[in-house]
Amino acid sequence: MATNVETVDSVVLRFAGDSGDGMQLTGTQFTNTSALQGNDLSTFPDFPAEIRAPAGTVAGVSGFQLHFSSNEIRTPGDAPNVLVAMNPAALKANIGDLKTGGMVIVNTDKFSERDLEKAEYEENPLENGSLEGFQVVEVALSTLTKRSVEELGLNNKESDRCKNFFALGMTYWLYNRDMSVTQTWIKGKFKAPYDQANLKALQAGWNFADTMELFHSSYEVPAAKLKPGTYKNITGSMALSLGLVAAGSLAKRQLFLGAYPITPASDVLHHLSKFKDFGVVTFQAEDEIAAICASIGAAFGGSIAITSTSGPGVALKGEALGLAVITELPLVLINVQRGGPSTGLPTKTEQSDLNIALFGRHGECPNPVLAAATPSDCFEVALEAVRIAVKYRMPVMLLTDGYLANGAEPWCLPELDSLKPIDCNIATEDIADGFRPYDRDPETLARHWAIPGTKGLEHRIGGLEKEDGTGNVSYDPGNHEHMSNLRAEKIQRIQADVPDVEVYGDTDGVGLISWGSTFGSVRTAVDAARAEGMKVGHVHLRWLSPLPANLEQTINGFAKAGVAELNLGQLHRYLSSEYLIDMASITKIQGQPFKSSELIAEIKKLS
Amino acid sequence: MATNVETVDSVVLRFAGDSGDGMQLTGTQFTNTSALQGNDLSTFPDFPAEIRAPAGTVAGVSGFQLHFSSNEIRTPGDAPNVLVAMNPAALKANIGDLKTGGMVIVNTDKFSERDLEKAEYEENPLENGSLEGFQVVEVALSTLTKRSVEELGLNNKESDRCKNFFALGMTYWLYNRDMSVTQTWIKGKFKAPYDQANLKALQAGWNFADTMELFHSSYEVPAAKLKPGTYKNITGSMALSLGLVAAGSLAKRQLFLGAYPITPASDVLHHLSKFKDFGVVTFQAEDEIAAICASIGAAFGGSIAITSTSGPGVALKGEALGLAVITELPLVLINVQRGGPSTGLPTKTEQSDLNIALFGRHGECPNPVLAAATPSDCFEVALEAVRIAVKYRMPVMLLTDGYLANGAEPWCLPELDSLKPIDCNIATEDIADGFRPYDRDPETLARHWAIPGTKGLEHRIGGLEKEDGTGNVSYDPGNHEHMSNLRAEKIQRIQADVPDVEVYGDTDGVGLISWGSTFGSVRTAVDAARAEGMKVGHVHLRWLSPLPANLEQTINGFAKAGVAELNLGQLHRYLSSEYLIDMASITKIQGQPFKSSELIAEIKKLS
Amino acid sequence: MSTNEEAVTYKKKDFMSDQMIRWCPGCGDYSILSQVQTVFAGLGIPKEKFAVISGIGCSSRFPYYMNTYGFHTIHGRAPAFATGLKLANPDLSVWMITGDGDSLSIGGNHFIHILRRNVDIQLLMFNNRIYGLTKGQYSPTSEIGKKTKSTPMGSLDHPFEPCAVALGADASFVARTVDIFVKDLRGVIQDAADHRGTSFVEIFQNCNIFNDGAFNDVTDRKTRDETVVFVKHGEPLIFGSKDGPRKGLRVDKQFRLEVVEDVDPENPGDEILVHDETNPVLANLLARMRPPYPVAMGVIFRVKRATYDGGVAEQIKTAQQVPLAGDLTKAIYGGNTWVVD
Amino acid sequence: MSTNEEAVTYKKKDFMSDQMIRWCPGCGDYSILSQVQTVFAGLGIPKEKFAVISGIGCSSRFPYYMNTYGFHTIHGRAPAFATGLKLANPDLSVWMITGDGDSLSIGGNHFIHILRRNVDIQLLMFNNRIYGLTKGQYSPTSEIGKKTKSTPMGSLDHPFEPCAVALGADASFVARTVDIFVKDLRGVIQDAADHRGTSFVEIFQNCNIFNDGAFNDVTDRKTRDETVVFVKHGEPLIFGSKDGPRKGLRVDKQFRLEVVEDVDPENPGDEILVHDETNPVLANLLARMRPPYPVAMGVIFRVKRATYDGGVAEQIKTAQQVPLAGDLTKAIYGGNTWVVD
Ligand SMILES: Cc1ncc(C[n+]2csc(CCOP(=O)(O)OP(=O)(O)O)c2C)c(N)n1
Ligand SMILES: Cc1ncc(C[n+]2csc(CCOP(=O)(O)OP(=O)(O)O)c2C)c(N)n1
Ligand code: SF4
Ligand code: SF4
Ligand SMILES: [Mg+2]
Ligand SMILES: [Mg+2]
Repeated sequence: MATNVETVDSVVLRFAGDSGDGMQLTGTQFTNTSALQGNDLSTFPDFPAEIRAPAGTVAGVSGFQLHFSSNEIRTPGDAPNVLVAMNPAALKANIGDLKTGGMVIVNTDKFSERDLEKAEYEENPLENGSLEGFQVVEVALSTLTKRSVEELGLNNKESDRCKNFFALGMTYWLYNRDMSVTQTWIKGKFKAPYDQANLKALQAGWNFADTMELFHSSYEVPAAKLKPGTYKNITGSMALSLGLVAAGSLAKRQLFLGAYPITPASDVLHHLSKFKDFGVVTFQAEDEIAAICASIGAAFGGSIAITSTSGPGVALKGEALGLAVITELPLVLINVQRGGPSTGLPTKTEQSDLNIALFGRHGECPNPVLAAATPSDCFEVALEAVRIAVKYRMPVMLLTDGYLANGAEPWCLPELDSLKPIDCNIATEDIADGFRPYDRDPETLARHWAIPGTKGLEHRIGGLEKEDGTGNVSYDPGNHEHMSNLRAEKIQRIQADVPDVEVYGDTDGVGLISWGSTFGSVRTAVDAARAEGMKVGHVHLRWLSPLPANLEQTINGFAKAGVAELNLGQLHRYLSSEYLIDMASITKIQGQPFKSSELIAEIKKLS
Repeated sequence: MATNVETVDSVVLRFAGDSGDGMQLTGTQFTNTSALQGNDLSTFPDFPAEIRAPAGTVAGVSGFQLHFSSNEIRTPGDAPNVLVAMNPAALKANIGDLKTGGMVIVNTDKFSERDLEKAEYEENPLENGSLEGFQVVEVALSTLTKRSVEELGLNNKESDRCKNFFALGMTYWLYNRDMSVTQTWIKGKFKAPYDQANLKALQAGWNFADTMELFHSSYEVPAAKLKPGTYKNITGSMALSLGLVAAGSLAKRQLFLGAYPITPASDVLHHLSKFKDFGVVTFQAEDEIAAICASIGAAFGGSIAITSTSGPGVALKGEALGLAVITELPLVLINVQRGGPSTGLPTKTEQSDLNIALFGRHGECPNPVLAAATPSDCFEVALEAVRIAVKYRMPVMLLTDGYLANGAEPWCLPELDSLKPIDCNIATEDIADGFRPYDRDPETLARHWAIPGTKGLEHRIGGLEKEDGTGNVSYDPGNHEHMSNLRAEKIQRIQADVPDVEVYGDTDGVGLISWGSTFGSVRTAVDAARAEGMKVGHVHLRWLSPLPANLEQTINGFAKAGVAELNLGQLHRYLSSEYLIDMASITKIQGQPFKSSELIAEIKKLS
Repeated sequence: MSTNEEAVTYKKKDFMSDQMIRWCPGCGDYSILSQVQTVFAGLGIPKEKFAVISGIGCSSRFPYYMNTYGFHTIHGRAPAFATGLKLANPDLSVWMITGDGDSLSIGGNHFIHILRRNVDIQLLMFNNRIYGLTKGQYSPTSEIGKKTKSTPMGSLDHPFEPCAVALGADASFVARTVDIFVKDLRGVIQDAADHRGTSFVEIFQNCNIFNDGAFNDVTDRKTRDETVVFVKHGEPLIFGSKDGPRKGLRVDKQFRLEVVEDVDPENPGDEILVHDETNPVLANLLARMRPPYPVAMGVIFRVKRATYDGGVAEQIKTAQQVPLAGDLTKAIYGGNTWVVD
Repeated sequence: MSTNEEAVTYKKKDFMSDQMIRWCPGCGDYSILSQVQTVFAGLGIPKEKFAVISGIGCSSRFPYYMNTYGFHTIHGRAPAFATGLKLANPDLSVWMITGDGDSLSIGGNHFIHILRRNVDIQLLMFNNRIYGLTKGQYSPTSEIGKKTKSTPMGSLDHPFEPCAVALGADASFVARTVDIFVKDLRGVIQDAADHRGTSFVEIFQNCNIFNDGAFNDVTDRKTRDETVVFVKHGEPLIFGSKDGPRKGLRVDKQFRLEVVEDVDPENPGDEILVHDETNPVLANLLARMRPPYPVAMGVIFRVKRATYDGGVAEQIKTAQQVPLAGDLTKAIYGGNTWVVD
């Protein structure tokens, strides 16, 4: 044990290495351990578009950032305190982000000339003074790992594979973590002799840190004072999937997912395919069009129908979505946004699909749009999307993004009793007499959901304009105007279900307006700015269409409002058109989330 | 000859009958004759979605409206002066539009009980007084036609087919038209004995009107004082096609059209397929996606590439359009708008695809958008779209609609010398040394168009974000922001080619802003309102993105501005977001153009 | 296909809807509609258990005319809608109506995928070798050289042979019939209804407006006997006028087809091919027969193969055997959790 | 394919681009890249006349690694881009690279349409029976029961047989080969280059990350001779270890395949099938052979058929024979005009 144990509030740690170095796994282990130690935390993995980009190159670097704290936190952190760099490429790709004075642990075994060349380093950064100002911890990770597993008779490649556990052991020592979670996990995951090898490497890393007195001190990050409850660390994809499964249960109907794999949305398909015991049907379709069409078919058939995709897939689904709009069938389209346009930056995050969500269909073809704010919020948003789709009989667009999908945070598990049942209000035989498929609930304007198989409710729907009430094809000019207005009106009726926005912080100073995954960075920045004495408020939108009823008034209350988003100003444009209010547009479009520091700078500009 | 010949300025005439009654043909003949007689004119056909809807039903009625005048006119007219109704269904569907006191010519042979039933008439409208207030001219058209062709030995069905020419003959007499154009046409078009039959029916109709003194008087509509020049009556589809062919010639490159049939865009494919002697390649693809992708492939290959479609097809093309945006290839996407959403009202007109044109792609994916104002304007707009696409290397969206595509007007043919050549500025071997595909013209920001086959310019492009200059795949955050801004900036640069708007009429009273096919109705309404002494101005936009530089200032000059469009306010929303100006939104969404009278009422409200 | 819950008897007119039929007078679609209604009436399936799904095209107006559940969807995508509906509601008898353009042009991909998956629906393709609804452009089944509005000098695309495409996609049931061969048509529709899996039926359908007489060579009463062979499992491939001498089909060593003249139908002899509807190689041969060989009508190929929807149901059933299946508490509270008090 | 304008000689490395190759170490794609570069070098076509078009997937990164014109397009649509490019620029040698997902899942429709049209390009499909780029979901060529991220209980979809799909779509050239059968691979690529029309080549490609060993049965040196038959036009269908007794293939009356043991390759006898690459029925049989029959490698089907691009060029040439062809004055000033002065 180090003589010195310091207590710190928060730590940002980043593991970086080759795609094959197991960094995601290492990060996840550190996360789970810290979660069980009671820290609040937030994580963000960042991987290359290639499956295994050429080893040793910057393009092939895979990273995992983890923010753990004894306070409440909302982002994976701006700048790491500690960087573990498994090779020169990882160093090169990440050193720019490290906090001044931060620590970087490097694997000196991978700094041969060839390694440097692959990373396109002209000279060895460990030797040319370029790392001045950082605490550089040089460790012959590969050699030490190899030595630690020597007795197991692994070959070179096999023993080298264990070095991530050696590094993990070192960081566990550094932050006084309990190794048992990872040890148990290794035993369950690996077959002999690899289980033993990984266990040995882990322990060796710990021991090495302990005995070599590599570090000035080790650190304690005490448990956070979180709201009482049962917690689980969860990614946005998993929370979203659980939300959908819960929605199916609460609606007492089969959940149907039609999907075609696409980064970063595929995990929704992967997760839901494991819920067959809930009767969940997942259909991996031949393409995105078939996926949404099958979902609409399932909705017609009475399922809670979902289709999930990312940008290019959303573009393909537009035509079919229009059919769901005109046939007024419930459907949830999940868009896990990624960097665009076109194929763009598939593994990076962005919020640039708000335009297509609101306006991306031909004709007057409105649909509700809502967005999740944090990984665990995905659970609630999924429930809400289904609830609205079913209640108002229309397709709902749900936006998340790569950052939310892959990022994780502790989720305070909901009491099951607190989850309200979803009333599907399905048409029954009893109303067969005089049944008309487009008769409506006067309040919600929802039409009947009459499911094939129900006696006496036989009817036909389709994409040609329909006569209100009967649902028959109609070319009548007045009816078309009526129906166009009605479809728009249905969206407005949802406002009844959309709570008013509440301003966090000051209502009359600078107001930041945000939506989606920027919640954490904006809220953190607002807290920081207020701590510095600035007068700042924050409004975060879950609902984009319809907008909350009091939003205009709220924005007007601010001395100066700014709209922060990861695109070129799509929400800003939309709110401008709605309210004709002059607001600042705060944007970033680099495939990466906002840093709180960037936002604080913007707040200062507006103050 | 009637004793009485009155001179009138303008006449609106509508032929209506079953889909099989040849109303489109009859209308076209009247149009051509009137054109050659020097009238200004404007036409609008209106047909059902079915190929041959059940005979005798309202759903099966096909109409052709024609406005001809000795003045300059801009619309097919609000309310017909004369309606020719070939059966009860045609009467029922159209009588509501007839001017009070207008004339209706009916074919009494088709008013049997069964006919009335098919049209869902409870009682015979010729007998129940419901036509009071109109001049009803009852003619046994079928019987008379049959008699007139008796000697040719046609069977019943065949002779009945000639009755539209009988009706045409009557209207020719009524408006003192020269029959020779139609006579020549009949001789060229029909084989014996049908040519003789139609000629006889035509003449018989004329004679019948002449001898029976059916009408109080005949009318003279003198030639209009049009701008000197050579004229031809042209539909929007044809003008558009000619514009594209001309663009190919002016660019000295092959014109390539990738298209999949869809109403009302198919005619562009039909027309262009006849220009093979210009080297035009038309590719009827397996679907809209293949159509645009083939066009992008052709653009890569150095063609002037076009893809044409309507709403549902535009929705399908979004993903591929994004690829054209990121690869910065020239392309023109023509959207002949129809009634939406979904399959909607395929044979009706609407302007509801502005949203999807501006915002319908995933990611930040801007493209220029322009729209044609009149049928003949389609020629110029097509040229302009190609010119901009080529000059700035980007896909351009060109909007027309069903009303423009099928409507016709006299077109003052351009002097060929007045058409400026299109400089494609294609990269040549000479620049092979150090060639980089994404190097740009500093003024337009256009990148190189380096065509496969050119020695030394081998390069690779694709949909992943590209590094500026080299065009290599780049995941660099800064580069992505740079490129996103650059693609937006390219649109703004086009403003250099977009003329400032000019206000027609008053610059400081009520200002109507319009775009696309509403030009004629808005201009007519503005003229009428000004004639009534109101202070009104009109701004019509050809360019929607970028907007003309002086538009904001121009709108601010109006006391009150209103945006008129055939949707639920899409341009209004867009201009609001751009300028934060409070404007009125004047909309109609009935699958039909504005009537000038409707707009005059709106102007009054704003005055 | 649905289980028959209650004894139901229907008349054809029970399946006629109140909507006015809007096809052109003389269109081949009428005859098909009539036969489908007749077959539905006889299937013993409760009316509310039928769903008719279509794409876009003249033919795809079909659902409006059937007094069942119906969905007139979007162009080319009907197989996907039908798949979703069948998975959501396996109890339904799902029928899909499509045109040659709808299913082989824009919808080609969904078409081959539903066939390989073998979703238990009936897929009736009305092949008029033209785009009807958009007024007469050539379709993927139009013959080369066809002059249409979009091909003034004649089309250049080699046409698909729909049954061959279906076989290439591993369809489990492939049949062909003709709009006006009323009895044969009805029989094939019935066979389709009886088959578990995707039953693909190509129906030659006359579009008297834009492609009149496209199938004259097989429909003409005078020559029909010479130009058509009706295939039946286990029976020799014999055709030719009932009055004149009959003909048979055989193949040589290298699978080249030959017509054998003067065959005795009672005793055709060993060399005459016997139809085996389970043989994919023979099916390919039959599907592609064109003059001077007769065009094959009837069930060309039929095999038993697991259905996709059956498999989905099976997996769910299996998954639901585990303890705590479908338990939300387990799903949410399971895994690595910790408690903060 | 391009006409050879000038005598050009290249080395393989002339076709290697400066881009870093980003496939996983050990991926089968490397071998294919290498053979394509080798064949390109030998074709005598000027380098600037090549264009390599791809969709999206691991395999579709291919164009970046070729020092030619290249276009990495969008998922599934490469055939359409290639068609447009070839029509715009018939002089080019156009190559299309695709995966089993890219071409048979999302791109299935464009795939069958380019084949029926017979656009003169080479279409190389890297079949690894998995989605590589999206990290390992099952693909339309995955075997039933495959457990992947999206099918934890095993996949249910009956797989496509790519060569059979191609034959069903009337492809004019269908071949199959394997990433590591280097010489055979090169030969087939060369044959594809030489064919006018769409040359479809299915290449078994090992994805060592997500589907390692998917083709072990045909690639394993120990058993390969028994599990593979190399087909060659005009030669008997014989396989089996060179050392041991050889085997042959024959069919019975009803087209059922049989393996004949102990065949003398010099004198196989009449009953052993002789490969006829122009016979579609035989091609179907060969395309579908699976254990216990050997898997067929080589050119399975090849016929001469008019190309779409050739027809387009021909029509334009004909149209341009007329007087005033391409005259803008005629186009604009022709027809019914009148003069206003
Ligand atoms: C996305 C889309 N593209 C194009 C169309 C236009 N369209 C409607 S039906 C049709 C083809 C119809 O042909 P087919 O399927 O053979 O049906 P038929 O009318 O001959 O029965 C086309 C191209 C459309 N409705 N939607
Ligand atoms: C429109 C669209 N949908 C989905 C994706 C995601 N995606 C990329 S590649 C791919 C499948 C790749 O499989 P395959 O074609 O077999 O290529 P491989 O990676 O195996 O070489 C998918 C689903 C995409 N890029 N675009
Ligand atoms: S156009 Fe042809 S297919 Fe369509 S309804 Fe008329 S006859 Fe039938
Ligand atoms: S994931 Fe598979 S197919 Fe893709 S590069 Fe890696 S090994 Fe090759
Ligand atoms: Mg058809
Ligand atoms: Mg693959």
